[in-house]
Amino acid sequence: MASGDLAVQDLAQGSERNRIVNDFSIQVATVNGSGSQSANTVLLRSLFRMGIPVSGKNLFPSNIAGLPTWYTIRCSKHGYIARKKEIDMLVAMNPETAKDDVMSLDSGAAVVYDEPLKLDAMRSDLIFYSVPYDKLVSTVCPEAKLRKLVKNMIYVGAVAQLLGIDMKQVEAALRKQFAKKIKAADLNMNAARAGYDYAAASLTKKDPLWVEQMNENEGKVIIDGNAAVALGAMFAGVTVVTWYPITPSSSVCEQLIDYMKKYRIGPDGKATFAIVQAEDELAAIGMVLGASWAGARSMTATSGPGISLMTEFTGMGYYAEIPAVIFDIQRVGPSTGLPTRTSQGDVLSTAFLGHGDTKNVMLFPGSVTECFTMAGDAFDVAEQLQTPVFVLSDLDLGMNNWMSEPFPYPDKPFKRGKVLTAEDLTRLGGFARYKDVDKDGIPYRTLPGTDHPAAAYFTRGSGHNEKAQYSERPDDYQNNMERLARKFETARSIVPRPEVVANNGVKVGVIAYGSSDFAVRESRDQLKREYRVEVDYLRIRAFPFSREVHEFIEKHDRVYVVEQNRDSQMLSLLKLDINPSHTPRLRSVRHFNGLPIDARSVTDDIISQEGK
Amino acid sequence: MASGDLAVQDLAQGSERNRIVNDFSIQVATVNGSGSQSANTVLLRSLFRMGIPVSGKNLFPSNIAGLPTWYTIRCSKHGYIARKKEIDMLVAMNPETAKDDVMSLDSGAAVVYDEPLKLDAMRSDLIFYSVPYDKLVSTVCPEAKLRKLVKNMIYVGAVAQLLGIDMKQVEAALRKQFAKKIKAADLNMNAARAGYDYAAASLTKKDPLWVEQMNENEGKVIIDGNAAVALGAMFAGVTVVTWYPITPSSSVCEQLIDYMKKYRIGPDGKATFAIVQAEDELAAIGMVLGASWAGARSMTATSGPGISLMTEFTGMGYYAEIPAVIFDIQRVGPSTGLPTRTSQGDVLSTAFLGHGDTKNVMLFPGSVTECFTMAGDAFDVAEQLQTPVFVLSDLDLGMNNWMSEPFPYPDKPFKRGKVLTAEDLTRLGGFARYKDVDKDGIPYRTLPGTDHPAAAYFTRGSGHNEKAQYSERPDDYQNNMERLARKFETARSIVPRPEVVANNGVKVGVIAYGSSDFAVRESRDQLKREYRVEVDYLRIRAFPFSREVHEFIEKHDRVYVVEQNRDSQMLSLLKLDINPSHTPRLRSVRHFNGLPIDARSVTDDIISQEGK
Amino acid sequence: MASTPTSVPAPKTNRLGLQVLDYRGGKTTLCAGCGHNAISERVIDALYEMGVKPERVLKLSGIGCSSKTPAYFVSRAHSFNSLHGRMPSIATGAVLANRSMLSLGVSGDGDTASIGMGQFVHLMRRNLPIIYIIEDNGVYGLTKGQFSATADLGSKQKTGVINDLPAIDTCTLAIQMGATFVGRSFSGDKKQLLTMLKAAIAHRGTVMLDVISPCVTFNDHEGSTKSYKYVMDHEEPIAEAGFVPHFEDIAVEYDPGTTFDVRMHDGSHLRLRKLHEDYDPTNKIKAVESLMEAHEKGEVLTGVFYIDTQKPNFVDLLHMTDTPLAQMPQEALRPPKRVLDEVMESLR
Amino acid sequence: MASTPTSVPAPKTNRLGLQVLDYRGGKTTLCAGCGHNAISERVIDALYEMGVKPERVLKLSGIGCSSKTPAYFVSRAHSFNSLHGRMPSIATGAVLANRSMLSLGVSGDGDTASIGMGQFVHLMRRNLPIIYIIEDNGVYGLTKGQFSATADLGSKQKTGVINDLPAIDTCTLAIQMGATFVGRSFSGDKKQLLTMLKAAIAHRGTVMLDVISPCVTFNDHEGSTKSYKYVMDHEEPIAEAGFVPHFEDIAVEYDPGTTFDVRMHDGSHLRLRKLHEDYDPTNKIKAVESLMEAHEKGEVLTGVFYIDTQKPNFVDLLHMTDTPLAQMPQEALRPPKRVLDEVMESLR
Ligand SMILES: Cc1ncc(C[n+]2csc(CCOP(=O)(O)OP(=O)(O)O)c2C)c(N)n1
Ligand SMILES: Cc1ncc(C[n+]2csc(CCOP(=O)(O)OP(=O)(O)O)c2C)c(N)n1
Ligand code: SF4
Ligand code: SF4
Ligand SMILES: [Mg+2]
Ligand SMILES: [Mg+2]
Repeated sequence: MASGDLAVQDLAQGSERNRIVNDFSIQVATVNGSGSQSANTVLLRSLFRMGIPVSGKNLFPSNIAGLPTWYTIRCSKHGYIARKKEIDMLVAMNPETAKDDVMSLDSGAAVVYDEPLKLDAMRSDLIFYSVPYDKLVSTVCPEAKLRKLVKNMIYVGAVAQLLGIDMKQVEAALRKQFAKKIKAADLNMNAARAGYDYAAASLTKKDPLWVEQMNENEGKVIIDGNAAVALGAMFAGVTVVTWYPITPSSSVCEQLIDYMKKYRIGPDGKATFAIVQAEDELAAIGMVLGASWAGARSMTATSGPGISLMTEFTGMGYYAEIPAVIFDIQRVGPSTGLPTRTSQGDVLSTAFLGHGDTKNVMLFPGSVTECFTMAGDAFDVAEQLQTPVFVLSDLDLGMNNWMSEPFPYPDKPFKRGKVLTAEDLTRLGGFARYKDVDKDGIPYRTLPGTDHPAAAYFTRGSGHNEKAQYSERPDDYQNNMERLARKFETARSIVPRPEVVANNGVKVGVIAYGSSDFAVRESRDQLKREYRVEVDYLRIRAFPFSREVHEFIEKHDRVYVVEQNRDSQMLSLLKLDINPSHTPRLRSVRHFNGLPIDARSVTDDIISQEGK
Repeated sequence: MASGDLAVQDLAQGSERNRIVNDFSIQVATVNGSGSQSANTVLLRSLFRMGIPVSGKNLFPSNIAGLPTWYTIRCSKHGYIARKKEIDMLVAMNPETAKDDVMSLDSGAAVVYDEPLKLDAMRSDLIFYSVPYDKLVSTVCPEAKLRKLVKNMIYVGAVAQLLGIDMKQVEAALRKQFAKKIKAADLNMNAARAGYDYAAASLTKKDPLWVEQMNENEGKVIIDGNAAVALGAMFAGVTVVTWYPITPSSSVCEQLIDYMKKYRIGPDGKATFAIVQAEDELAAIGMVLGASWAGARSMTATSGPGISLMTEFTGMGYYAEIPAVIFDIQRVGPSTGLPTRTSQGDVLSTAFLGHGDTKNVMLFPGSVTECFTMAGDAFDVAEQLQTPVFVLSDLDLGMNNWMSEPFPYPDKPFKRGKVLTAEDLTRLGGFARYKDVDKDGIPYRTLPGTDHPAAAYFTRGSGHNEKAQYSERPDDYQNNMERLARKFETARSIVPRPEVVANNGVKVGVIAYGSSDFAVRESRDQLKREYRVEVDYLRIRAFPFSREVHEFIEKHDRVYVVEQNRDSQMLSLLKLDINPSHTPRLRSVRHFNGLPIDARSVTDDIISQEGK
Repeated sequence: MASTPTSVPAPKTNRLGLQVLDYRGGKTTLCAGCGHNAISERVIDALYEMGVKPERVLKLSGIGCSSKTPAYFVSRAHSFNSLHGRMPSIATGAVLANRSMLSLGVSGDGDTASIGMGQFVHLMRRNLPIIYIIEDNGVYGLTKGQFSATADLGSKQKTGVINDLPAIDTCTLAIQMGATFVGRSFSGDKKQLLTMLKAAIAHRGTVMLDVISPCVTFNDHEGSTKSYKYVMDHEEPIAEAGFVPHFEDIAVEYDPGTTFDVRMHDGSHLRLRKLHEDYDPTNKIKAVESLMEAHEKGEVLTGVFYIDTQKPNFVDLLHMTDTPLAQMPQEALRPPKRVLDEVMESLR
Repeated sequence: MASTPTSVPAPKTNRLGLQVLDYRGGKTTLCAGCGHNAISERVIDALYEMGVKPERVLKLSGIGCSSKTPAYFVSRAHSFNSLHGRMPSIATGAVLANRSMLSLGVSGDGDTASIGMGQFVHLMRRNLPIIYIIEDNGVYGLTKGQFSATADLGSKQKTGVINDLPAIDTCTLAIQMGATFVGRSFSGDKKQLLTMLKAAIAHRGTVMLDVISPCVTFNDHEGSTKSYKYVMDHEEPIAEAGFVPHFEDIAVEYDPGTTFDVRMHDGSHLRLRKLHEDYDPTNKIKAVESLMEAHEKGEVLTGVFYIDTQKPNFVDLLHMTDTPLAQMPQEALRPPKRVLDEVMESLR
């Protein structure tokens, strides 16, 4: 008996001894443009419908068709939805990467592969299941040109059978996926069944992976962060939207267009919005400033390269004090970088985007729910502070599917900030655009069209006095700049507060933000379970930082700042803001290879820095 | 006898008792476009020719004609050439500002004014000299339309007589000014004489201000920083120059054009350079990157708004590793700000210009001589590091006239960096563009046109491996980014070292850079003379910081970082770089009203922070 | 007798009862004699005579001497002096936010044809309802006289430098990109410019007016094709516009026999006196042709070259509600809870 | 007999003795059937047949599927895949640094007509010596099919969205802005495109070629005016170019009776076969007219519309030395000490 078989036998028996239930990840390796997206979604949704916490991550190339793509589905009875490094089951559909994919697996993993690839010969410490896709597909799909697509649904069936996924749920998920396209649905369902039946008949389960019905997803939804941003903006009453296509932000506006067309048509049958595909990002941000200046709630969505092009206008928004909401769905930089990989690399450059003492407000959504709520907050903050507000999401949060509680309906009224009406002007007998009336650094503004002879003022990016008149006087300039600094102080109390997840007075604290949250939460459990290290945790939700952030750092001897960039960007901003004597407490945990951060990397890094 | 007269008498007598010699400042208040520039220059040069250390500062509006302009001339036997706050003599030529100008004088100051303005009635604690310009000018200048211009030269004569400036020097300076225009020179000389004679005949000296021949300016020159940059670039062998007009940087390229046309025409009568006025700054920096990539020494000059527009390309220069030299003649921001006022406000935003973990090298010239030498250094550093290098000058340094030792001829050969020739390639049998062969993070490159089949490589702003091939692999990306970080470490030892002006082991240290140097040097003397406070001093000349900067901070309990911006930008960069335990030592001294920083402001600020 | 007060005539007012004073702006800081000042005065006259309420006007500009001018007319109108070359995007946003305003964009040749080319082209393409004025002097005035992209081939700078690149004809460009009212005038031609501006106010699409406006300081000398002298010598008007607003009949001024009428959106008429036989401002191809021919002859054509009153403008294309978006109440902008429930349900 | 080896014919080579293989690039990662791939092949053929040394070629591009293509041809040439819309400035710098190279710029319709409009216009205006190819599919391929500014009015997106803005005709624009060799072809038209490219290689100024190149994934269906089908139906060639390089006579292919010759800078001839009576590619005004007329008729004109072999290009205008600036030795670039002394003296 060959050692290979031996190894496999052990595993097989092993699998009986300790079944691994609802706690593993499946990776589907395909070619982009091959239409595997729906198959993957069906697989994800079937697990979701079985009440098992799941998450799906799409690792795709910056290319339209023909290059390798990996889709990873993780189910976790503990509710962990961050990326998991280790792959437990590989569905190898891509001949080009099959060998690498197989070689990179940990021992004991299962591989479902296309028969002709003959992968089983490669390693003896894995469990192999071969599926004759072409044979199966030809039987269920007479039309040759459709086979390439349908083929994918076969692995869904096979995997379902191997893991014990309820075919009723597969069917439900599949019918939802194809919605009205009944014929397509039937065709694909047959393919799934063919896969299932084949597995039942010809494959002997040797791996320990199983799924079982749970009840964790009651009422939950599956959505990507960009759709959440779009919904948030719609319910925040956005009226003027400008954009220029760029991965991974395009789907924010594309989905927003769909929602707005459906839900924002007035009683007169006309649109209560204007959405413009601009000629570039310079124009996109310019339109947003023009619209916000004129009184509209206006936004644009982009990514790194677009943010760089918005630099000059951002400085003007800051200095002329014009609201604007910019969603930055971060991708890997510098420059064009890796357009289809995730990162938190724009934090520092965005904080100081614009020459000459410019400072910008940033919000950091940490979940799809916050993508929704912070879209709303962003408009409120921007109009209250009269300054551009950047919402820094990222590709992982924005383009991947996330499980979530349904979003809370925003019941609070819009906060439109300090805007004077014609009546106010009559009462006050006029106003000074840049006067610090309330000593919070925030002046009053009027909107074009306000029917009062004293309503108008002159907006400019050049030096001005309180009355918005052109001025080069040293004192006018300095006073205005000091007021703007005061306004930035006021911002601390207007932006969303951080989330203090745990503050139990232990010595070690962790600070993270955005999409790193999922990995950090899981890592805290690992630290406790595996190393008995308890860590407190604060999640930053905005810049400038509010009191809680400083207090959290004060309370801990060592604070690990976890982020997905090379240059410890958030840690840098903290260094510039905290009590200098606390600087030595800050330590950096960085993850910057373009993949979403995972708990294991965080845990290992902290442990090694803790010297354990 | 009116109290006024009394006061003046005291002063008059006072002036006899303590004469103030070669240590005062004269402010000429005129209207821009009135042609006072040559009169002011003649006044400055006459003093210069008398061997007295002088400096001249032009405070002009962002406008072409008709708005107030002030020109301040300081002579200082101690050799202080920074701005001096207090005005000792005012030449009031501008009716619009005359009253404010007079009211803002310290008691005891002298005022030379146009008779009809009747300023003498305004204050009794000043010394007034009235001059009937119109009467005088009509006698010397029959042609009515020329009078407006010639008028200015009259005050030169009057002031010369009052202060005891040698008319021979005035004539020499004047003839130099009008060069070949003999008639204009004669006309103006007559005007100067008319002013002189009038003063001699009708004004009784009451102020204590006197000039006396000195011998400080032997061999010295007078030049503005932008001309110095132009010369530096020419001698550094720049070949492709691109620019888009913007105050205060335009004169860099305009003067460079003149120099190049004169001194860089080859034996074949053709230009050894190409100078292009681009359509905007996006194009200007693009052309520079294209040219540098193709092997030319290429530069552009701009100011804040232009820098903001160069953000995206800067990130590409950093990531694709292309040399580029960008001169930022800083003006007051944010946004359009104060185009004709000085600032050091682009330090922080330039350091992180570009989304996604971009970091840039900066040089900080602190004198016109360094404008010249660092222009050369910039090309060497850019080509050695293969990255964009920003030279941060400012309006004060760039557009004002400065006394200086003549510039040293650059005798060291150009440092062109790691460039492989066809011969190298034959020897090596090929190369990998982004491989860290020498472990200093700096890879080798080839230039287009290199006659070897293996010379070509593919330059891109997207992810790439060592061979410059497109790659999205996590490890390729991370390795490359870590190499770039190593390269930035190497930069510390390649950029110009800081100047350690004084390191005498006292407790207090001062750090400054750029044009603040003059004020800081004077301030150190004030601190010592007036408060017996000795301070060490280090002048930063580049970012990233080299060893000396860290050592200096280590050696001092309190380190004052003096800079001309609101947000303590250099101090911020230091915080991010130094040993965290030293952060508490840093203190900020800021000056940001658009006027050049002066010693008194620095002294007062340090003293108050020192609690004295 | 000398003591009896003479009766003061009531100040002239427009249909809104406003005096020309109500359209004044701040004191100009431009050079005396700058063509831009003359244009500001014509803008004041046009708005006054057309009876446009100051509060209903939006003034937008980029950066340059020309872009400063909105500070010198109609102080009672909101104004946005934006960034160099970026007025079009600011204007687009503002117009979308409040479609009820009359938008007036002022730019320079550098601001438009150099750094602003991209945004200019795309504004024209959208036929955004705005009056876009280029105060064209062929130089960068504010930065002291460098050539702009409209400087004619061979024109000389004060420094003696000669421009060796061809001039961009912004009118031809505007016509081709989609502007629906395109003309050229001269800052010194009070009558023509005023009538053009009045016609422009009645148009409902992109009006692009290239107004030659000499820079007396840097570009008003022999050899410069944008100087007063040059333009006076070479100007050849193709059509002198006499505008007849529907609330004030000044038709008498014109000889009906030789007129060509265009019906404007607001019911008023733009009457063009044909100087050239068979010049038809509704023919795009002919318009471009005449401009190119004149250019080859080194002539500066003035007049209204092209008009299209039928083409939908950008606001029409977006099917927006009539209420300005900026004035919509929260109720109209935030969908009810059931919508969110519906969406959430679809995600399960 | 079967065992006797058949003699292998020597591989075909060009005048440099190079095989077509020497002009190959990396494997394309574009969609199968993408028009861009066909263009890459024609570029390879043209460079090979014209005998251009790979090492003497500069490949420059922006961002987009089209801009990726330089990776798929002539790997032995240096290439700069720059930023979205910014290829023109990179190209300008590179050409100035090394005037001896043959520069080939590849862009897309989004890369050129949307974000790149400003730099595109100014490159044309400078008549920079470069071959500028727009691989024109009317959409943003790489970002999954949104409309670009060359998408025709009324064309439909896969999603059903209709384009309601007019298309920008890059050829008309290029002619007006100053390009000296302007033409349009179709990625599927091997013969026409190849001859155009070969003629382009011989031209010494800005060559602007708009090559319709269907995006099979997002813009190749009914209703799209950039689809294979549509172009095949509506294409109307005005002039079929037959190129006669001075080192290889292929004139025989053409009927001399109906030809029009243009002498190229390098002495070679570009021969146009007139399909329209009296079409004269040296007449700017007529060229623009034909393009505008065809556009109104909804036709896609192909062929070489305009040629000017006399106008100095940007390198000529700058009076640069013949040695590429990038190759000048330090001695030629750093003036001697006496120059610095002279300057210093003038400052005393
Ligand atoms: C981004 C940027 N670059 C450069 C400048 C400097 N600048 C100010 S005005 C101007 C040119 C103005 O020329 P034009 O638009 O023709 O206006 P004019 O002064 O001639 O009326 C320039 C280049 C700027 N303000 N912003
Ligand atoms: C500054 C910037 N904005 C947006 C993008 C995203 N982007 C990449 S390619 C592209 C459009 C490409 O369209 P086109 O030039 O027509 O090329 P095609 O893919 O159609 O060949 C866009 C918008 C980018 N890379 N950079
Ligand atoms: S510089 Fe020229 S454009 Fe500017 S204000 Fe003076 S005259 Fe006008
Ligand atoms: S998406 Fe379109 S343009 Fe891009 S490669 Fe595919 S077919 Fe070509
Ligand atoms: Mg101008
Ligand atoms: Mg395209």
